[in-house]
This record gives sequence, C-alpha cells and structure tokens, in this order.
Amino acid sequence: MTWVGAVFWLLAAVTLGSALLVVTTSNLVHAALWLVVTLGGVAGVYLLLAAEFVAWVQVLVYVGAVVVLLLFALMLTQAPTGPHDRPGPARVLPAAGVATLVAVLLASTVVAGFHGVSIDLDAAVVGSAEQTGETIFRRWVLPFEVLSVLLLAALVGAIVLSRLRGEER
Amino acid sequence: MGPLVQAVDWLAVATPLTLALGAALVLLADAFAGTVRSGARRRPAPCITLLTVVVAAGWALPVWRDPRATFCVDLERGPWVCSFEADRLTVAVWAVVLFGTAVVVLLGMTPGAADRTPSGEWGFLLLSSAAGATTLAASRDLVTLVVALEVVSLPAIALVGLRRGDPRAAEAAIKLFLVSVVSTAVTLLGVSLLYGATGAVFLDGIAAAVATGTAADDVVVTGAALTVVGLAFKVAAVPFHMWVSDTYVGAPVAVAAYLSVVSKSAGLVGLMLVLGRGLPGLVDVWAPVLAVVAALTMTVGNLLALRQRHAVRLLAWSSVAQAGYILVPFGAAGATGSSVSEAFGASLAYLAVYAVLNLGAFAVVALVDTRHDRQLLVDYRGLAAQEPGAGWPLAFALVGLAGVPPGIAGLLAKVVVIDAASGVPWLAVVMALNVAVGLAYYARWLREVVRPASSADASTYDVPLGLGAAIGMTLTAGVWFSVVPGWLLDPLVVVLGG
Amino acid sequence: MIGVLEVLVGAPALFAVLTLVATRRDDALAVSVALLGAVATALWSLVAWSRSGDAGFGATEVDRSWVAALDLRWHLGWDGISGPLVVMTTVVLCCAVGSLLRQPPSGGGAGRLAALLLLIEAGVLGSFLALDLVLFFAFFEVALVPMWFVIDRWGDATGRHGVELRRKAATRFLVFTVTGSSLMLVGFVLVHAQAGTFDIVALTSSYRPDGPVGLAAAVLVALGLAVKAPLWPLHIWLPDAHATAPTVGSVVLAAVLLKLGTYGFVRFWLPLTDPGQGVLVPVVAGCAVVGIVYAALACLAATDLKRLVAYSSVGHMGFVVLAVCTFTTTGVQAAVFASVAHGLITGLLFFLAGTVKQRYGTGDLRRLRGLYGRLPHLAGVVAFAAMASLGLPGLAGFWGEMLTVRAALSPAPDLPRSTFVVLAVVAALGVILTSAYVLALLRTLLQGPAGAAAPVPTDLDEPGPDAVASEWAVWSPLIALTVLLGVAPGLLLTPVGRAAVALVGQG
Amino acid sequence: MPLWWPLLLASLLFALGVYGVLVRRNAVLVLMGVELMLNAVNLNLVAFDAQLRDVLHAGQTLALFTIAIAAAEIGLGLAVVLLVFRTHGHVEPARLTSLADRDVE
Amino acid sequence: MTAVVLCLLGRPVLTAAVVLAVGHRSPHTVRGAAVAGSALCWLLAVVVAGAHLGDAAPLRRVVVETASVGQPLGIVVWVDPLSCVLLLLATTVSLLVQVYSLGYLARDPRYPSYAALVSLFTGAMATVVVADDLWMLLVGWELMGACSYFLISHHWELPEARAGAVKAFLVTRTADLGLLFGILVLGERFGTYRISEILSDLAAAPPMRDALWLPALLLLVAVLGKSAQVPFHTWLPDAMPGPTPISALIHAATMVAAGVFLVARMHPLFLVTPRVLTLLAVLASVTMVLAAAYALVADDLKRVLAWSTVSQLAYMFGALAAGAWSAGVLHLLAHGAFKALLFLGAGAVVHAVGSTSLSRMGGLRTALPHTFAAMTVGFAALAGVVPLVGFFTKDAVIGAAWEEARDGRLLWPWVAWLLVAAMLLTAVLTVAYAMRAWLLAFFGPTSPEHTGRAPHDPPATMRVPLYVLMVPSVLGGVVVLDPAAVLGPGGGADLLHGAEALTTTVLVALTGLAVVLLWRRRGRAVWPAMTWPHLPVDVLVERGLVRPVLRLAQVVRAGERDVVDAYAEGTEASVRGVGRLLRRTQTGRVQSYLLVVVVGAVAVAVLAGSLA
Repeated sequence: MTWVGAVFWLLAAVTLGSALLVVTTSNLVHAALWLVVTLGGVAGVYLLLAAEFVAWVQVLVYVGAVVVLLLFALMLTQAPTGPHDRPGPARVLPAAGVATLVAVLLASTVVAGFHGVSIDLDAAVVGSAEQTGETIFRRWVLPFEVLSVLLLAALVGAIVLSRLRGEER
Repeated sequence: MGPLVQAVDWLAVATPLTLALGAALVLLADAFAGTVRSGARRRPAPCITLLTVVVAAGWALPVWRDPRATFCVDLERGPWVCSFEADRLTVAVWAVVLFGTAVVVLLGMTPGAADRTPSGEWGFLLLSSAAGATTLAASRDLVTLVVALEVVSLPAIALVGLRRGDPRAAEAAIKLFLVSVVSTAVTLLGVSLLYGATGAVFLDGIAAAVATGTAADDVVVTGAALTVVGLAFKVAAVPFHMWVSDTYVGAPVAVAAYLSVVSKSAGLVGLMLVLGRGLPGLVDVWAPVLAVVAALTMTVGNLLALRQRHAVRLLAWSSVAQAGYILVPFGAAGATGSSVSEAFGASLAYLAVYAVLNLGAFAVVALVDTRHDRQLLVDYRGLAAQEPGAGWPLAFALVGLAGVPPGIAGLLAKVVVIDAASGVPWLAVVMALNVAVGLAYYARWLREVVRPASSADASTYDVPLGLGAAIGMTLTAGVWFSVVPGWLLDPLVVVLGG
Repeated sequence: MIGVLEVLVGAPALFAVLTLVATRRDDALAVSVALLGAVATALWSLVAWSRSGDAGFGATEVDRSWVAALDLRWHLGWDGISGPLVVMTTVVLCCAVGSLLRQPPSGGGAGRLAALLLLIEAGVLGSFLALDLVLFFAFFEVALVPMWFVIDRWGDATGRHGVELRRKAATRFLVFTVTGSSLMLVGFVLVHAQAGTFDIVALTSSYRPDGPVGLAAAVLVALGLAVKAPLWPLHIWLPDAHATAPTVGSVVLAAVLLKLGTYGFVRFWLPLTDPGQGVLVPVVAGCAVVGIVYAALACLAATDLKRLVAYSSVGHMGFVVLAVCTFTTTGVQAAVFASVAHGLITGLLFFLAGTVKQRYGTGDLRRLRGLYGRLPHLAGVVAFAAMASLGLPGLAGFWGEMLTVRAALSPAPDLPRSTFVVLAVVAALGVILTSAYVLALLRTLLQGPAGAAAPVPTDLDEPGPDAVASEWAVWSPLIALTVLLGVAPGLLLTPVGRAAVALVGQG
Repeated sequence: MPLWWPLLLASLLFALGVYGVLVRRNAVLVLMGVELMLNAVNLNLVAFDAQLRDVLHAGQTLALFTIAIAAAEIGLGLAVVLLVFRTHGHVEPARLTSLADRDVE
Repeated sequence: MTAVVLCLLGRPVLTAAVVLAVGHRSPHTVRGAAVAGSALCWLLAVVVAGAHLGDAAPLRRVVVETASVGQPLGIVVWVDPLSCVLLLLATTVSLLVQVYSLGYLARDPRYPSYAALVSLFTGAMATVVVADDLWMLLVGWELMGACSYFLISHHWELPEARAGAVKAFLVTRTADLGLLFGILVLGERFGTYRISEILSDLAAAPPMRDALWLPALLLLVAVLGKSAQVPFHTWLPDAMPGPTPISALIHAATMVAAGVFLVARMHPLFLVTPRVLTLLAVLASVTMVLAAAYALVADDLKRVLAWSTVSQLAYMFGALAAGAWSAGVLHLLAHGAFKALLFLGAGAVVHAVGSTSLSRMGGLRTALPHTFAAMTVGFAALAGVVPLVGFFTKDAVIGAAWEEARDGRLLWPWVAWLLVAAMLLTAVLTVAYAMRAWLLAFFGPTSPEHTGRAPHDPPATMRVPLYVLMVPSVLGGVVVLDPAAVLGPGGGADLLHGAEALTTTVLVALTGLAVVLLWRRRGRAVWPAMTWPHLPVDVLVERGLVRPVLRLAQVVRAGERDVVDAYAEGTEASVRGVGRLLRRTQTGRVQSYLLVVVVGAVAVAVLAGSLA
C-alpha cells in the first residue's frame, strides 16, 4: 500500500463514519456538522483524484453555502417536538434493508465491473481552475447556459415560495 | 483546439432560447407593471407568456423542415458530435410541449388563480420549465440532459407550491420535491456509471462504445437502469408513480395539467434519447424491462383510477395508465425486426393525442374548479346540459382518452400503439384488457357529465376567457385529429418511423 | 366525391345530429326527424343494393387511403354477405325509431334516444360495409357508447336496487364488449404484422394463417367476436343488458348489435383462421353448441320475459357460430341467413315483450298469465313470433338452423367430421329444447289461467288496450319479412351463396 | 490506485444517503441524505474522469454541475420546507398525509 | 296444371290471412270465406286428381329454386296418383270439417283463428303430398304439426288441452328430427333432395343396402312420431281435448296418416332396407294390439277412437312393411273416410251430451237417430263388416301380410308371422271395442246425468258431412277391385284374398256375437270403467326426461348466477380488491413512496442485469 492508498482509506473511513453519523445521530445540528466532515472527506478524495477545482468548489459551495443553508433551515423549523430525530424500528428496518440492498447492488456491480482497472494518478491532468474553466467554455457551453437558467429558476422559485408568507390570507 | 467558445446555430436553439428569454421578460415586466400600477387587475404577464410560447413555436417550424444541430465538438476519435440536435423527433416533442404550455398558460388565467398566484413568477417558472423541456428534447449528451431535466423539475416544484395559503399545495410540493430529488440522484448515479463504463457522455459515443464492445456490460446495464429511474419518475411509470395523485390533487389544476402533459413528455423524450439514441445496442435488454414496466404502469394506474370519486385523482391515475400505454412501444421495440424509431413514432403519436385530450379534460376540470374545488365526480352532474360548452368537450375528451368513438383520435392512437406492440403479443393483450378497465371509469365520469341536470344546479358557469380558449383549442385539436387522423399520425409514425 | 355507401353510413349520423338539434325544440319533432332519417336510410340501402349488383363488391366499392401511418384504408364494399344484414339493420331501425313516435320511453327524452339509435345505426352499417379491419374496429366501437347510454339512461330501474342493477348491467355491457373488441384488435395487429395489410379483401385472397402467431390472432379475434355474438360462456353480459334495456334498446341490441359479432365471424374470422390448425375451430363450435343447449335450459327456467328472449338469442347465435365453424359455403349461407332471421324475429319478440311489459307493468313470467283471453291480438302475434323463434319451417327461423345442421354434417375437409356430426346432433336436440321452452312460454303466458298460480295484484287485471295501430305498424314489417324469408329463402340464399363462394371457395 | 476503491466508497456513501432519506423524520435531514447521494455520484464522476483521462473532462464538469444542481435543489427545497413549516407547523413528511388516497367510496 | 297446384297450395294461406284479417268484425264473412276457401281447394284438388289419377303421367315441375351452390332448394311439385288420392282425402275432409264446424263452433268467439288454422293446415297437408323437394315436404310436415298444436289447444282454458297440445307438438317435433337428419343423409347419399330423383336413382342403381339403412331408419323415426306409433303412441289420445272436428281432420284422416304417406312415398327406399321394414313390422304389430287393447278399456269416446286410429295406422304400416303398397294406401283412404265419419259422429254425440265420457252416455239411439246411423256405419266399417269399405281394405292388408309370411321376400319370417297374428288379434279386438263403444253410447239405459238436457241431433250443417262421409264408407270397397284405376300402374291388380277374407269374416262375426251375448247377460257392467291414469311410456318420459331436463334447467339457472357468472364477478371483485390494496399503499407518507422508488430502481437494475 502506497501513501495514496493510506490517505485514501483514511479519508474513506472518515467520510463513511461521519456519513453514518449524519444519518443516525438524533441531534439535528450534529447531523449538519457531521455532514461538513463528510463533505470535507469527499473533497479530500477529489484532491487525491486530481480534481483540484472540483474539490475547492465542493468546500466553498457545499460547506460554505449548502450546510449553512441547512443549518438555517434547521433553526427556522425548530419543531415543538424538539431538536431530536429518533426513528422507530418500523422505519429503521425497511430503510436499512433497502440501503443494504442498494449497497450490495452497487458495490458488486462496480467491483465486478471495474476489477483490475486502475487510475494512473501520475498521468492525470490536474483539474485546475484554469483547465476546468477552459473545458467548460470550450466544450460544455450548452449545459452551462442551461444550468444558469436552472439556478435562476430555483432562485426565483425559492424566493416566491418564501414570499408567499406575507400575502397569506 | 477550436475557438474559446463554441459556435452556435441560433435558429436551432431559437425555441428554448425564446422560452428562457421570455421567462426573464415576464418576470421583469410583471415586476415593473406591479410597481407602476399597483393593484391593477390587468397584468401583462399572461399575455407575454402566451406570446413567448407562440413565438417559440414559430421558430420550431423551419426546424421541422430543416433539422439542424449545434454545440458540436470534435472528438479525437470519430466524427463531430453535438450536444444539441433539433431533429424531427425533437421538434415533435417541442410541439407537444408548446401546445401543453400554451394551454396551461390559458388555464392559469382564471381570476381565482390569478388572485392566489403571483402571475409574473407563475409565467417565469412555467416558461423556464418549458425551456428545460425543449432543451431536454434536443440534448444529445447526458450532461445537458440531466441539467435540462432539472430545469424541467425545479420550476415545476415551485409551481406546485405556488398557491397562497394552501397547506395542500405545500404538502404536494414537498412530496414532489423529495421524490424528484431522490430520482434525480439515482439518475445521476446511473449517468456516472454509464460514463465510467463507456467513457462517453455523448449519446452517440455511448452507442458506439456499446456497439464496439469496449464497455463493461454489466455496469452499462446497471447504469442505464438507474438513469431511467429519474426519467421514469417524470413519466410517472410504476414503480415511480406514487407521488402522482398526492401532487396532482394538491397542486393547482393548471399545474397538474402541466405535470401530466409537459413534464411527462419531457421524461418520455428523455427515455427515447437515452434508450434509443444512447443504447440501441442494448434494446434486447431494455425492451423487455420496459415491457414489464409498461404493463405494470397501465395496470396499476387503471386499478387505482377504477373506483375514484375525485376527478383530479381519477385523472392523475388515468395519466399513469396512459403513460403505460405510451411506454408500450418501448417494450416492443426491436421485437420481430421493427426498428426502435418505429416504436418511438408510435409512442409520440400516442403522446400527442393524449396531450390534447388530457389537456381538454383538465381545461374543463379547471372550469369546474372555479365553483367546486372539492372536485368530486358528482360535481360534474349534468354539466353537459347545464354548460354544453364545457360538458361536451369533457365528454369528448373522456371518450377519446378511453379510446372509443367519437374520440377517433384516441382510438386510432391506441391502434397505433397496439400495432407497434404486435411483436410482443402478451403486452398487447395486457394493454387490450387495460383499455377495457379504463373505459369503465371514464364511463362513470361520463355518466355524470351527460346525465340530465338537476334543477338545483341549473345555473351556468361564468367561463373566463382563458379557460374558454383552452377548451376550444383542445376540443378543436381533438376533433381535427379525429376527423383527419392522418394529419397527426402520418408525420409522427411515418416520418419518424421511416 | 361521396359514394353510395358513404351516404348510407353518413345519413344516419347526419340525421342523428339533426335529431339532436331538433330535441332542443320538441321531442316529437325530433323523433319524426329521426324516423325520416331511418326511413331514408332504409330506402337508400335499397338503392345501394341495386347499384351494387350481384357479383363481388360491385360498383359501389370505395377504397382510398385514410391514415397511411396505419395502413388504414377507407374501404367500404357491399356484397351478398353484408347486403342482407345492412337491409335488415335499416328495417329494424325504422321499426325501432318508429316505435318511439307513439311509445316514448318512460324516462322521457325520446328525441335523444332516437338520435342515439341512429348513431348506433351509423356504426353498425359502417361495420357491415367496412373492408378494412381497423375501419371495422372503429365502426364497431361507434355503437358502443351510445348503446351504453341507452341502457344506462333509459334502462328499467324498477325494483329495490334498480338503479344500481341498471348501472351494473350497462357497465358490464361496456366492459365486456370493449375487452372483447380490444383483444380482437390485438388479433388484427398480429395479422397485420404477418400479412402487412389490414385490408379484408386482400386478406381473404392471400392471407394464410401460419404458426403460433397466426393461431393466436385467430384465437384473439374469435374471443372478441365471441363476446359480441355472444358465445357461451362469454354471454353473461347479455341477459342483464337485455333485461334492463328499454324496449328499443333491446331490439337494437339483439337484432343489430349482436350481428356485428356473427358478421365478423363470417367476414374475416374465416379468412384469418386455418381450420386445420389446432383445436380452435372445434372448440369454438363446441362452445356454440353448449350455448345452444345451455341457453335453452336457461330459458326453461327463466322467470323474466325479456331475459328469456335474451337467452334465446344466445342459443340462436350458437347456431350461427356453429355454421361459421364448418368453413363451408353452406355454413356461410346458414350464418348470414340465421343472422338476418334472428334480427327480424328477436326484434319482433323484444317489441312484443316491451308491449307486454308496458301493458302489465311487469315482465315477470310467474305473474303474467292468459294473454289469449285479455289481449288476443297481441297474444296472436306473440304466438307467431314464438313459432318463428323455435324454427318452424315456413318461417324465417327455420332455414338458418336447417342449413347449419346440414353444414355441420359435412364440414370442411380439414375439420374432424365425426365431432361435427355429434355437434350437429346435439344442436338438433337443442332445437327440441327450444321448442320446449317456447311451448312452456306460450302455455303460461298466453294460455295460462289468469292469476291461477301466483298472487296477482290488481294492476295485472287491467292490462290496457290490445295491440293498437301504431304497434301494428311497427311489427308488420318484421312479420312480413319473417314470412317472406320463410317462404322464399332463396331471396337471401342466392346472393349470400355467391358471396360465400368468394369467401370459402366452392364446397 | 485501483478504480474500485473510490467507486466502493461512493457506493457505500450512496447507500448511506438512501438510508438517511428513508429513515429521517425531519425533512431537512432527509435533504442531507440526498446530499450524501449526490456526493457519491460526484465521487464516481471524478474517479471515472481520472481513470479515463477524459479530454472533455466530462466527469469533472458534470460533477461541478451536480454541485450546482445540488445547491439549486437545496435552495428550492429549503423554501419548500419552510413553506410546509408555515402551513403545517412541522416539517415531518410522514405526518403530511392529508393528500393520501382516501376520498373514495 | 302447375298453376292449379300452386293455387291449391297458396289458397289456404290466403284464406287464413283473410279470415284472420276480418276476424271478429264480420262473423258471417269469416264463415263464408272459410267454407268458400275450402270448397275452392276441394275443387282444385278434384281438377288435379282428374288429370293425374290412374295411368296419367305424373306432373313434375320446378317452380322456383335457389340458384346457389350445393344442392338447390326450391318449390318443386310432383303430382302422381298417390298425391292425388291424398289431396282428395285431405281437401274433402277439410271441406266437410269446415262445414261441420259452422254448426259445431257456431257460437265460439275463437272461430276466426280456428278456421284460419284449419285452412292453413289443409295447405300444409297439400304441400306435403305434392312436394317433390324433401325440404318442401318438411315445411308442410312441420307446419301441420304447428297447426295441430294450436288447434289442440283451441280450448286453452282447459289444462288438459294445454298439456295435450304441448305434448303432441314436442313428441312429434322430436321425432321430426329424424326427418331432418334423414333428409340430410339422403341428400348426401343421392346428391339431391328431389324425391323423384331419389326414387329413379333407386330404381336404376343396384340397391345399396348398407348405405341406406340410416336414412330409412331416420325417416322411420319421424313417421312413427307423426303417426303415433310405439314408442311415440301416447300423444294422440292426449290430443283429444281439441275440438272434435279437428280430431276428425287432423288426428284421424290426414295428419297422422301423413306418416303412412311418407312411407308409401319413399317405399322403394324401404324396400331395399328390409331390416328397417322388419323393425317397422315389429313396431306395427305391437302398436296395433296395444292400441286396440287400450281402446277396449278407454272410457272416453274420443280416446277410444284415438286409440283405434293408432291401431288402424299400425295396420297400414303393417301392410307397407309387408311390401303391400296399394293395400296400405287404400286402407289409409278407407280409414280416412270412416274415421272422419266416426269422429264427426262422436262430435255430434258430444255436442248433444256435453261430455265425451262413455259412462255418461247410453240409449242415445232414439234421441239421435241420424247420428246413430252414421256412427253405426262408421263402427261397422271400422270393424270390417262385409261389405263396407273396411272389410275390403283390411282384408287386402291381412292378405298381403299372409302372403309375405308365406313367401318371405322382405321380412324375417317370424316377424311376418307375428304381424299376421297381430293383425288377426287386432281384428278381433277391433270388433270388440267398436261394439263396446257402440253399445255403451247408443244402447242400454239412458244415463241419469243428462236427463235434463234432452239431447238432440245436430243441425244440418253438421248432419250433411255425416251423410257425405257415409258414402265412401259404404261403397269405397269397389276401389279394391281395381286399384290400378286409381293408383296407377303401382296399384297392382285385384287385392282380394278369399281365404283370408273368409277367416276375418268369421272372426268378426264370432267376436261380434260374443260381445252381444255378453252385453245381453251383464249390460253396462261388462266393462267397468277403467281409466289408465298414466301410460307407462309417459311415466318413463316424465321421470326419465322431462323432470331431469327441468331440474337441469334449474341447475343452469342457479349455475348462471353462481358458477358461470362467477368468472365475471370474480374478475370484477379481484380487480376491485387489487385496486383497494394498491390504494392502501397510497398512504400519503412520502418516504414510503421513496422506498418504493428505490426498491423499484434496484428491481429494474436487477431485472435488466438478468436479461443482459
């Protein structure tokens, strides 16, 4: 095992462990904080995989924006039932079963399908900001434009849904 | 390396572009009008929305005659591939989408709806979603396809919740939202696997990789299956159908109509592109799966609709069943030597007829909604006698959806679909049985509509202009397609299939 | 350019619209318009007959593309097989619409009812004349919704659960028929996949059913037609539909709509089926014969007049299907003749049943007695119709059944002869059972002592007037044609025979 | 690095996301499950991109777009959640059953 | 001549139509039309007979036929001497009955339908006898049955009339299936449905015995049914509640004799199938004795006559079975005359007494002298008293059977002897029951039950037919001397048989003497009124056929609801049930929807993977 392997598995352990806590911890705010750890772990893996720009975006957008939004949402919707979310076994068992099923299906597929294929990290072109930007504007203008419509639409949608409050009758 | 930014054929993208620009224009115009003439009832938003749709449709015409592609890249291996291709399949879907959007705009023009929804945002979201649908139909790579799919979905979610002070709309919105995002996540996972297995995101590239056997087969199949999920969710195919009735019932009627036609069309064309353009080599795999899905979809939809007393819920489940019929040609694609495009021609033909008839039904539902918002079937009692201008179009739409005369369009659409399924007789038989089940519940509604009016309900409706126009449009189209069915079916089945 | 046959199909539809328009003004006016339409259609059918000539599809054939996407052709033609049924249909519809003039339905809305009847007529005529499978299917379905309305809206809803039962009967009619026709459509597309055409003429001349798909197509088509005909055990929608339908509804349903099934058997099931393939044909024939006996037994135990007539239809249609299953010219002649005869006779019987029901307020055979004494003229016509129904030689009902037995004794060479001989004998025994229930009916309904067995409420003692002139006017065409065809079967057998040769070849 | 390492990680992450989506009672936490699923997707994309040495960088591009999509979804989703909170006073999807298919005979 | 025949066939239908149309509005017109129509028929029959009796060439003409594939159907007439004599018989009796009915049904409101049916019946009978096309024959044959049905139930308010009518129609119609299938098989064997062609084929080709037993047997079934022979013998006595003139016309002179006519018509066919003839002989033997025995004990005058008819028809069949064609036909004619006379006479008695029960008659010879004379002649002819017609024809029949027994050309020898023995025994029984009925009705003390009514002879309209019928009953025997003059070349020569004639005469005389002696000694008490409530055959049919069928019908009715309907109800219920189940899954809880989405996705992936 090289240092890459060691780092990867370390990150993987952190990511999975914190992800598990995200979905199991009963404290809502803790869940959000563990999510930050998970996202950070994933960003680390991106760096390992030479996707530098993606990793930064991950940290900025996700950790910086999404999680903050989520935290705000948690604060704003503090239900009378309290800050805890403890599902009963009637919810846990089917969910766990399905999740296991999904894990087995996906893992077996990818492991069987890509067994023996390896990533040549040395030859990989590092996805720097410049590199990625050029790719996007040379190759992916259309989805980028469409994405801008998406973001605008989501923004307007979010605003209009939030604004409805004031005009309630 | 070419120029820094890709060259664009503006005529090809004119339709989605018009819609997107129109969306922005509506938003601005409404905001401006809102500030200038605050409280005025006449707002420009609906008109601009409608105008945008018409202009977009106008751009589509030359493209139908002369299909074109743009946003192309040259791969090192193989020919140029394009992200955006406006071929005839695309334009046909555009037609359905634009017709649907136009009708939905008209449906949104009722005074009650206008009071409860901000009209500028309404127009903006609708046009954004329609822009997404038109882009989706033209997209030829998975990246654009997925993003466009989201552009269809997110504004639609906002539209569902866009009714002031209605907890049911909020409930509907969050349900649609959750199912939508989970489906999208699954689809994205599928896309990632497809990309990994074939090394391509362009549909043609995927097809080439599958054809040359360089792809990891099992991963491709799993990836394809997961990709289909998000699209099947939009089509409301079983088992991704469960959100349908909750959402349709909770949403404003116009939005339910939008979901049942435009959003469904988007999902359908996505399926056509991924399966037909990207994975034609795996037709032997996906056709049987979709045959099962189609059979389940129509059966479950019909069984759920069978004893409904709620008009919108009935239409919701009926739209699921109809989706099953639309998917039937997919299930029979490739069987006994028929080409995949033949099957898609049949699906599109059905989709077009379904869109017209279903919108017709929703238009009348929207009218009845202005008085009876509980939407029970008994609220339609005597509608034909009381308000012939609404009752008879509804009756026509229902018989058309059921596929019996005088709804010849619906009947022949079913013939087209069953004919396409002749290679998979069991599926054709299942469909035949489902048609019978379907007729049973359409007939129950029909009975209420055409029975003599009770004297208590004798007052007539005050038909808003928009609804009247919507009813007239759909009825005219339905009757026209019934009288001259070749006008619709020939281009779709022959041109696309041939 | 509109052809003779297009006018024939279009006229009832046009008059249906005119009738609907006229309803806004006055129901009586509307019915008059409808009657005018029905009579005009009947007369025009004679024109079409004279223009069509005797051989093949004659000069009136229309054939042009309608929907290229489906290979769907607008192909109409008149020959010896469709012609008699068309004429019969127009005559029965004249009678049915005419009867509304003086006997409006109990729920009102005679004009709309008449319009629906005309719509049904348009659909039925179109089906009889269609020479394209999908066109046939489309016309076949035209009659569906109007008939459903007729039952659902004007049906008999007396009794405790009357409305529910009526709805159930109407819905069952609808669902059964649509199930059948949809399956039939699947059969059509299987044929299309094999032969590449929906055109009946082309299929008749060149299609050879082949392999399991060919067999499956034949089975599906048979299923669809069997529902409509109806063939035992798919008949169960029929008694309820008849028992609840209004008089004209029953008349049209029995006399005309059932013929769509038998006509389909003759017109395209024969060419679509290879008699030697599998046991399909013997099984269908067997069901037909079981139906004959079963229906007769059901009639013996029936307690409702209209239900009895309905079951008798099942038996008669069994004869028709048995005849078709022989795959012989004689069989085709028998089938068409029996179809026409059944249309006339059962139409008459349902008119009579309606009159009895109207006079007495009930169709309960346990309570109706002694018509001979109270309403002798009506009773006489009932006796006549009953005799015609039991296949008395010299009346129209006989020849079809006789020819059926004759055909079954010498079926096509590919069919198991001994099986068909047995079927013929059993069918003939069914004739005896038919006689038995008809006689039992006459014995109680006409001759029985008034109020002997069951407690009879007073309303049965005052049945109202005997047959009136307007009723005679409705019945007499049917009576006259029943006698005419009974005495001169050749009028029908000759043209049918010629067309039959074209269909199944000499033999 | 073997390709299946990140893929396996992504698969497990996705499964955990699914678990979270299905099991959580609070809608916001359900959204977090969705985020996990999307991150798994991105992990896949980036891994494949690296393995394929894609000149178009489709994987990374799509990963970026997915992040944007996720942001848009979260933005709209939170608006919807707040809407529900305002109309219902809670954000538990399991308690939102007023639209269940019950209004039948 | 064809035109005359067609008029003959069409006229009764027209008459019937006129009579029904006029109906109750004008009783006199109805009666006039009915009688005039019958008279016209009779005249036409006379014209036809005049042209074709005896040696004249038969008339064969295709009037109309279907120009279609296969064997054509059509109206084809064939008039030969046999047709002529039966035409004469039918139209004559029909005319007389119409005249008689003027009196008998003078005040009956149902007269119009009655007259119409009689007229229609005559047409049907004429159709049968002149038909060359077997289908045409079948039409007439069954139409007769239908007319018979309606006429038996003329007094439909009587339960026994209703029951008898249904029984008559059902039994004969069942047997008629034999005719239907017989015709079909004949058509198949000979390639034609023309009787004349079949017969000429038979004459030309060597007998195909094996091939023809089936159609012969099938025809025989129909014949036995129509002529009320064992095992179909029970319907005729039960048909007696019909008006008495109808009994005379249909159930004595014509319709029941149509069976004999058919055997006579198709005699060449039977001649090449001796096994069928043998069967016929056996059945005829059994029938004649059995029926005569029933006649001997029956209390009802009309039933006595009905059983007598059955017995006499069996004589005719015996003759035909023995190969004696002309003897059989002549006995048919003779029987037609004297049995019609007897029935009309009985009608006069019934008219006078108001009952058909012999036990309620007695000593009527003074009150009804005309009737008494007529009945006496009739009974004497029936009994075969020299020199009445019955003597000659019965002698011809017995003689023919005797010859057959001696020579053994057709029948198995012991069957022929059985036939002869049965004929002789029946001759004795005939005398006995004829005298019994005669004595009970007209002699002895007057029945106490009708003392108040003062019975009297019927009006002239009813008397004239009696006289007319007495003529052939007395003088008809002359025909036997030269049958060829009437029946043409097939009639054969002198049919008198000296030895047999002597034997029968002696037997008749002895029996008559014995009966008279017994009567002298014991009076009415000789014959205690015996009523056989149910014939064994009837019981068998009732228990073995009718009840099971009715039970089966109930089973079908119940099964329709509970079994056959079950598939529809079951489908409906299961569809609804599945729908309800599915609706249960629509809980509104979005996460359960999501669960299904994920599971569905996995399922789709697994399914696709398994197909790859």
